[in-house]
Amino acid sequence: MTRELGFAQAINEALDLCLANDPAVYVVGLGVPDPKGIFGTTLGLQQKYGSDRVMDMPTSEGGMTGVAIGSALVGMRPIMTHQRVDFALLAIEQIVNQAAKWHYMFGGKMRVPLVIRMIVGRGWGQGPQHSQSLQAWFAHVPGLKVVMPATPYDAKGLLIASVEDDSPVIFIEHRWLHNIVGHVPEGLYRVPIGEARVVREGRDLTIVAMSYMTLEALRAAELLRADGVEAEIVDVRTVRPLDEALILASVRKTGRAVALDTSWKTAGFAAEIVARIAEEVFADLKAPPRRAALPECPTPTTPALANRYYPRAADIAAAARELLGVAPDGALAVPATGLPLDVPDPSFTGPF
Amino acid sequence: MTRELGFAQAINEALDLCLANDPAVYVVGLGVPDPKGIFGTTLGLQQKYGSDRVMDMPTSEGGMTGVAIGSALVGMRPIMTHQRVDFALLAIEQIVNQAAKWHYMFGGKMRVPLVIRMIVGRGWGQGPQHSQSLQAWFAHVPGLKVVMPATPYDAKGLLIASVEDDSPVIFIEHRWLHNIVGHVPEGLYRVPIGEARVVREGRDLTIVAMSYMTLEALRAAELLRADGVEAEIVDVRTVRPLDEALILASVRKTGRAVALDTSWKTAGFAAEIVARIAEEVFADLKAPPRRAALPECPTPTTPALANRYYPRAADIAAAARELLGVAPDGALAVPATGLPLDVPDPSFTGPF
Amino acid sequence: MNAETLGELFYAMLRIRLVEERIAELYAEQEMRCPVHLCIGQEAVAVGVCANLSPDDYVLSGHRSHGHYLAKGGNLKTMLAELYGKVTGCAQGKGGSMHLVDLAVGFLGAAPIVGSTIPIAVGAAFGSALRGERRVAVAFFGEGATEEGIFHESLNFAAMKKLPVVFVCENNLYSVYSPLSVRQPAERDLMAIAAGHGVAAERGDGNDVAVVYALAGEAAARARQGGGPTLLELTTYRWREHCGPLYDNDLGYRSEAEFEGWRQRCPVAHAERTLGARGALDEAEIARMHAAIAAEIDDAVAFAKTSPFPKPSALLEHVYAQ
Amino acid sequence: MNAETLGELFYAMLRIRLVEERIAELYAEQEMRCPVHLCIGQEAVAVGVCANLSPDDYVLSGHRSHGHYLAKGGNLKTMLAELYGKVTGCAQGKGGSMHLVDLAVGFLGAAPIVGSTIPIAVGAAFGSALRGERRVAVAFFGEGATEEGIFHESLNFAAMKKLPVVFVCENNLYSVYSPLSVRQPAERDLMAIAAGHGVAAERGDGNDVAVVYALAGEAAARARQGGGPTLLELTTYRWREHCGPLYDNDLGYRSEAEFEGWRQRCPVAHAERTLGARGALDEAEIARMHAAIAAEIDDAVAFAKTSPFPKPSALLEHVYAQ
Ligand SMILES: Cc1ncc(C[n+]2csc(CCOP(=O)(O)OP(=O)(O)O)c2C)c(N)n1
Ligand SMILES: Cc1ncc(C[n+]2csc(CCOP(=O)(O)OP(=O)(O)O)c2C)c(N)n1
Ligand SMILES: [Mg+2]
Ligand SMILES: [Mg+2]
Repeated sequence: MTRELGFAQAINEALDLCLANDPAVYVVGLGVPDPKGIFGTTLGLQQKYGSDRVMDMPTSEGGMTGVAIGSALVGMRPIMTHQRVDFALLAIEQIVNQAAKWHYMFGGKMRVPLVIRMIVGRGWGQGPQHSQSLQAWFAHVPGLKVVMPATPYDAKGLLIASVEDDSPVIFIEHRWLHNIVGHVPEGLYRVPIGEARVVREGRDLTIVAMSYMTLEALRAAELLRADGVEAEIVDVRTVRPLDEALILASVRKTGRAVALDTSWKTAGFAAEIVARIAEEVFADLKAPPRRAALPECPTPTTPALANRYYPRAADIAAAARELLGVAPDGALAVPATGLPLDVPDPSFTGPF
Repeated sequence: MTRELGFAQAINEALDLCLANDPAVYVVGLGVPDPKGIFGTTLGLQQKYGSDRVMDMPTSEGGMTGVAIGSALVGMRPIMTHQRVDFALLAIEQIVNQAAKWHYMFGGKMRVPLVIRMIVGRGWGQGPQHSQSLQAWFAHVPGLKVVMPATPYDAKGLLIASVEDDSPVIFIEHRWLHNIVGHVPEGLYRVPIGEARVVREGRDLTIVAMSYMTLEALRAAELLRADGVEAEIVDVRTVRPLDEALILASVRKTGRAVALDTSWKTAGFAAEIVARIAEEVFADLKAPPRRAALPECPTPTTPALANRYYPRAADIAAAARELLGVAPDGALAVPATGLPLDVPDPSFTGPF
Repeated sequence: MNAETLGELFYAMLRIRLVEERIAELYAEQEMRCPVHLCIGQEAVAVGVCANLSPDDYVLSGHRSHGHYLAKGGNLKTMLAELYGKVTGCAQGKGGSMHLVDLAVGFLGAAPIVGSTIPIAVGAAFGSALRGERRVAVAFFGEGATEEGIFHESLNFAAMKKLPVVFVCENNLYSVYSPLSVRQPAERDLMAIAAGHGVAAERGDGNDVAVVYALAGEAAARARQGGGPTLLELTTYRWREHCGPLYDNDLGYRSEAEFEGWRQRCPVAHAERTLGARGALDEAEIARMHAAIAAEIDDAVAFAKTSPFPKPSALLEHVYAQ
Repeated sequence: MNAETLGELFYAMLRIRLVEERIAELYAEQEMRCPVHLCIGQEAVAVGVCANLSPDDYVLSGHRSHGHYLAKGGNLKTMLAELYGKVTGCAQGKGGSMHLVDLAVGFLGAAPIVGSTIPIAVGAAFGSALRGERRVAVAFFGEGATEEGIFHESLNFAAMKKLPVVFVCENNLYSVYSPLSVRQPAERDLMAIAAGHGVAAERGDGNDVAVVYALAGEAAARARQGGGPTLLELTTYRWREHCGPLYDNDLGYRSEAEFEGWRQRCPVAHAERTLGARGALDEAEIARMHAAIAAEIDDAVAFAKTSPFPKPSALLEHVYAQ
C-alpha cells in the first residue's frame, strides 16, 4: 500500500526527521512556530524539539541570515524559512556575497551548510511584492545550489538532501503545491541534488519544467494527447546544478523543446535551458526551441489580470502545437474547469 | 576635429550637463564629492552645484535607495552611485520590489525617475565581493531598464538618456572602461535606451557583446582577421530593453553567433541572447550558438587564478574558430602583450 | 481637546471602523480577491496623526493601510474598487488592498514589505525639502518594522538632514502571531534608540485619540519649524486576525483576557463616551452618523461592485513610465 | 595595568605596526596585487581587545583586518602569503588581504562588505551557545558600519538572546574620505542606541591600550558570565590612506593639524613611553624587540615570496563543499 502525504506534510516530515537525526539542525524563520506553521510545514515541531531548535525570529531578514551563516560556520545546520521569496530580497547580500562564497574565498576552510526555504506566492491577489520567483538569480551564482521540487516525494527527499549538503541551498516551494498529495515513503531518504527526472515519456517533444510548472505540463500533455501528440516531460527538480545530460538526451530523442518557467521570460531560467539545448543538441533539433513563461510585467493584483498573467496548460499546449504544426482539437483548447483561475483548488478561499 | 574624452570624463560631463539642465537632478552616493570623485566621474561637481545637489551619504545603501525613490516620487531625479555592484546588493529589495514596480502597481499614478550607477570591479585582486556583474538579475525584472555602455560616446549619451527617462535605470559601468578615450561631442545628446549598435561589420559570424566585452570582441576580431575570418560585432548597449531586431538581423546575415558576458555563464545575460537567437533565427543558423563568459566560480583574488578567470580576446577568437572550423594561426593564438593580465593598461597600479 | 475637534476625530474613527467592518462582512463573498489587513482597534492612531496634516503633506504606509488612507482623506470609492480589483480602483486594480494611493490628498502610497516604505517617506520629505517646500511626511508602520535595519538607516538620515518626518510606530504587540518576546529584547527601548539617532521621540496611548492628536501635533509642528524628525510609539491592539476578516483568538497565540482588556479600551467607544460625558454627543446624533456613513459605504460598495475590471490589454500597460 | 601585561600588549602592537609598515614598503613592488587597508594608528584596539580572548573565542572582521588577525594570534606567514596570492596563504590565495582566516586561533574570517560580518559574529556566538559552549565572539568594524541597518539588527538579536558577543566599533572619524558630518547627525550617540537595544555599552580612548584592555575585559567577562552582549566604541585614527600604502593628507579631506594631533597620540609610542617611565622598558630591549620582529617578518616575507601560486586547476576547486 503506498503511503500518501501532502506536499506541506512531506516538508514537515523532512524537517522532523532532520531535527531528530542531527542535533546540529535547527529551524528558524518568521512564524515558524506559529499556529499556522508556515502553511503547515512547521506544525508541531517546536512542541517536539523546543524553542531553541525551532524558533521564530525578529523581522530582520538580512541580519538573521548573517546569524544563520555564523552559526553554520561553527557547526550548526540552520534551515531558514521565508514565507515569500520577495522578503528574502532583504537578505540577498548575505546570501550571495557571503553564504555562497565563504567556502571558495577562504580556500575551502569554511563551509556554510545552510538551507533557505523560500515560498513563491500566487493567486488571490498576491500581487507584485508577494509572488516573485527568482530562481534564475540564485542559479546564476556559483556557490549556491537551487532546488525546486514539484511532488511531495521530491519535496521530502530533496529537503533532506539539502539539509545534509555542506553548501548553501536555496529551496524554493511553490505555494500552489502545498496542498497536492502524493506517494511519500516513511523515514529518511534522499533525492540527489542535481538529478532531473522524466515524469512522462513521449516521442514528439520535450517539455522542460520545474516546480508547479511540472503540474501544468502534465495537464498540457493530456491536452496534447487528444491531438495525437505525445509530450515527454522533464522535471529539472534542481536548477543549480542542472542535470543537463538528462534534458539533452530527451531533446535529442524528441527533437523539439519547450522550456517552462514560473518567472518572467527575459533572462529567466528557461533562457538557460533553451541556450543549453541550442548549444549542445542543435543538430538534433527539428524546430526552434520555445519558452512559456510570465509576460514582461510585475504581477497584477486584480484577478482579472492575474488570470491572464500565468501560463496554464492550455498555453503550453498551444506553444507545443505551434512547434509541431498541429491544429488544436477545438473541444479541448480551453479546458472548462469552472474553477476560478486564481486559486489552485476549490479548498483555497483566501486570503493566502 | 573630433573631440576626445575619457570614459570617466564623459560620465562626468553627462552628470554636469544633467545637473545644469534640470534643477530636479541630484547626485548622491558614498564618496561622490570626495577627492577621487568615483574614479573621476564626479570630480568638481559639488564645487559647481553645491552639497545639496551633489552629496555624500551614510553607508546605508538600502535606506538611501528608499530615500532616492521617495524623492523621485515627489519630483526629483536622483542619480545614485555605488562604487561596486556588490554593494548594491544591500539595496536589492528597494530596487526590485519598490523602484521597479511603483509605476505599475499604482496603475501608472507614480513614477520613479531614478538612475543607479553601479561599477563592475575587475583586476588587482578585486576578488569575490568586489567584481560581480549582475546585469542578468536586473534584466530579469520588468520595470527596470539596464544600460551597459562600452564607449565614452555611449556612456555620455546613455547616461543623459537615463537621467531623462521616467523609469528607473540601472547604469552599469565597467571599471576597466573608465580610462579609455574616444570621441565625445560637447553638449547634451542622447543615445536612445534600447538601441544596439554594429561596431564592426563582418560576414562570418556575429559576436554579441556589452560593456567591456565589446573591447575584447574588437581585439578578437583582429585576431580572427588574421585567419581570414570577418566577425561582425554587435554592442547591445542596453540589456533591457534589448534591441532584439538588430541582433537577429546580424545573425541572420552571418548564420553564426557567439554571445559574450561580463558575468557567469549559467543564467547569465548571454543565455538570453542565445535563447532569442535559437528561438527566432533558428533556420538561418549554420552552427550552434555559443557563449563566452565567466567560469562557474566566484572571483579568485590571486592574479594567478584571476588571469585564468576572465575570457579574453584569444578565448573569444578560439570560440569563434571552433564555430567556423577554422584552424588558428599559431603566431596569433596567444597575444603577447607583455602586460600583466590583471590591469586594463599600464597606468593602472592598484590598489583599485 | 475641545468637543468640536474630538467630535470630528470620533466621526473619522467611526467611519474607518464601519468601513473595515463592511469589508470584513463582504469578504466572505470572495469577490475581494486580495489579502486585507484590517485596522479595527487601531483607528485612533491613523485619525489622531492625520488630523494634523494638510493634503499637501505626505503619508506612506505598509500592509495595514486602510485607516491611514481614509484618515488622510483618501477616496473611499476608489479604495473599495481597488479591493475589488476594478479599473476604477485607486491603482486601477493592479495594487489591491496592500497598494493604496491617493495623490490628491498626499497619500503617496503603501507597500507591504515590512519597513520598506519608511525610507521612502524620508525621501519624500527630503525631495520636498530639496524643492524648497516644507511638507511633512509621515511614515506609518508596525513595531515589527522597527526590527528591520532600514528603519534605523531611515532615522539616521532623517536626523542628519533635519527632515520634516514623523515616524509613527503602531505597537500592537504582535507581528502576525509572534509576540514581542520572540523578536525584541525585554530591555528594548525605542525612545532611547530614537534619541541615540538624534530623533525626538514620544510614547503614548494609541487608543486615546486625544493623546495621539496632541503628540502628533507637536511632532508636525517641530517638523514644520525645521526642528527635524520625531518618532512616535503608540501602543494599540489589532482586534481581528492579522490578515483576513475574522477573529482568531481561538488559535491561542494571544489570550482571550488580553483581547478583552484591549476591547474595553476601544478607541472609538472611548471617544464616544468622552463626548457623551461632555454632553457633546447624544444617541440620536450617533445614529445619524452611523446612517450617514452606512449610506456612504453603500454607495462606495455599489460603485466598486458595478465598476468594470481592467481590460486584458491593461496587463502590459504601465510597466514603464512614458 | 601591570608592566608585564603592558609589555606584552606593547610588543603585540609594535609587531602589527612593523608588519603593516613592511607591507606598505613592499606594496610598491606590485607583487601584492590586492587592495590592502592598513591599520597603522589603530593597533591598540585590536591588541587590547584580543588580549582578553582565548583561541577558542571567535573574531570576525571587515576590510581592515590585519591587526585583528595578528592580535588574535593569526599566522603571519600565511597572512603574507595570502596577500601575495600564494597557495600557502591562509585562504590559498583566493581571498587576499580582505579575506583573512585562521581557524586554529578562532579568527573565523573577514569580509569587506561594510557591516556584513557583524551578524555573522552574532551567529558564531549563537551557534556556539546552541552547542552548549560559551565562546565569546567579537565583531570588529568601523563607525561606518554602524550606519548599516544590519548592525542594528545584530544588536537586537544578540540582546534578545543574551549572546556572548562583543561589538567593537573602531571610530576613526572617516569612512574612506567621508567625515562623520556627512554620514551621521551631530546628536548621534552610539551608547544610547546600544542601550535602547538592551546592549551594554562603553566608550573609550582607542589609542590607549590599557583603556581598551580594561573595557574589553569587562565586556568579555560579561559575555562569559551570561550577561549578554556589549558594544565598545573606541575612538582612534587611521594614519595612512584608506586603501593602499601611502599617506594621503595632501588630498585635503582632513587637515594636517588633525593628523598631527593623532600622530602625537600614537598608541604604540604611548605604551612605550608608559613602560619607559615605569622603568619596565629600555632602549636595548626595544631594539631587541624590533630586531626580533624584523626577523620574523623577513622570514614570513621570504615564505610568501618563495611560495608557489595556486595551480590553474584550483580555479574551479572549492565552489561547493564536499
Ligand atoms: C520584509 C517582510 N518580512 C515579512 C513579511 C510578512 N509580514 C507581513 S505583515 C507582517 C507583520 C509585521 O508586523 P508589524 O510591523 O508589527 O505590523 P502589524 O501587522 O502588527 O500591523 C509580516 C511579518 C513582510 N511582508 N515583509
Ligand atoms: C556595503 C559597502 N558599502 C561600501 C563599501 C566601500 N567601503 C569600503 S571600506 C569603506 C569605509 C567604511 O568605513 P568604516 O566602517 O568607518 O571603516 P574604516 O575604513 O574607517 O576602518 C567603504 C565605504 C563597502 N565595502 N561595502
Ligand atoms: Mg505589530
Ligand atoms: Mg571609519
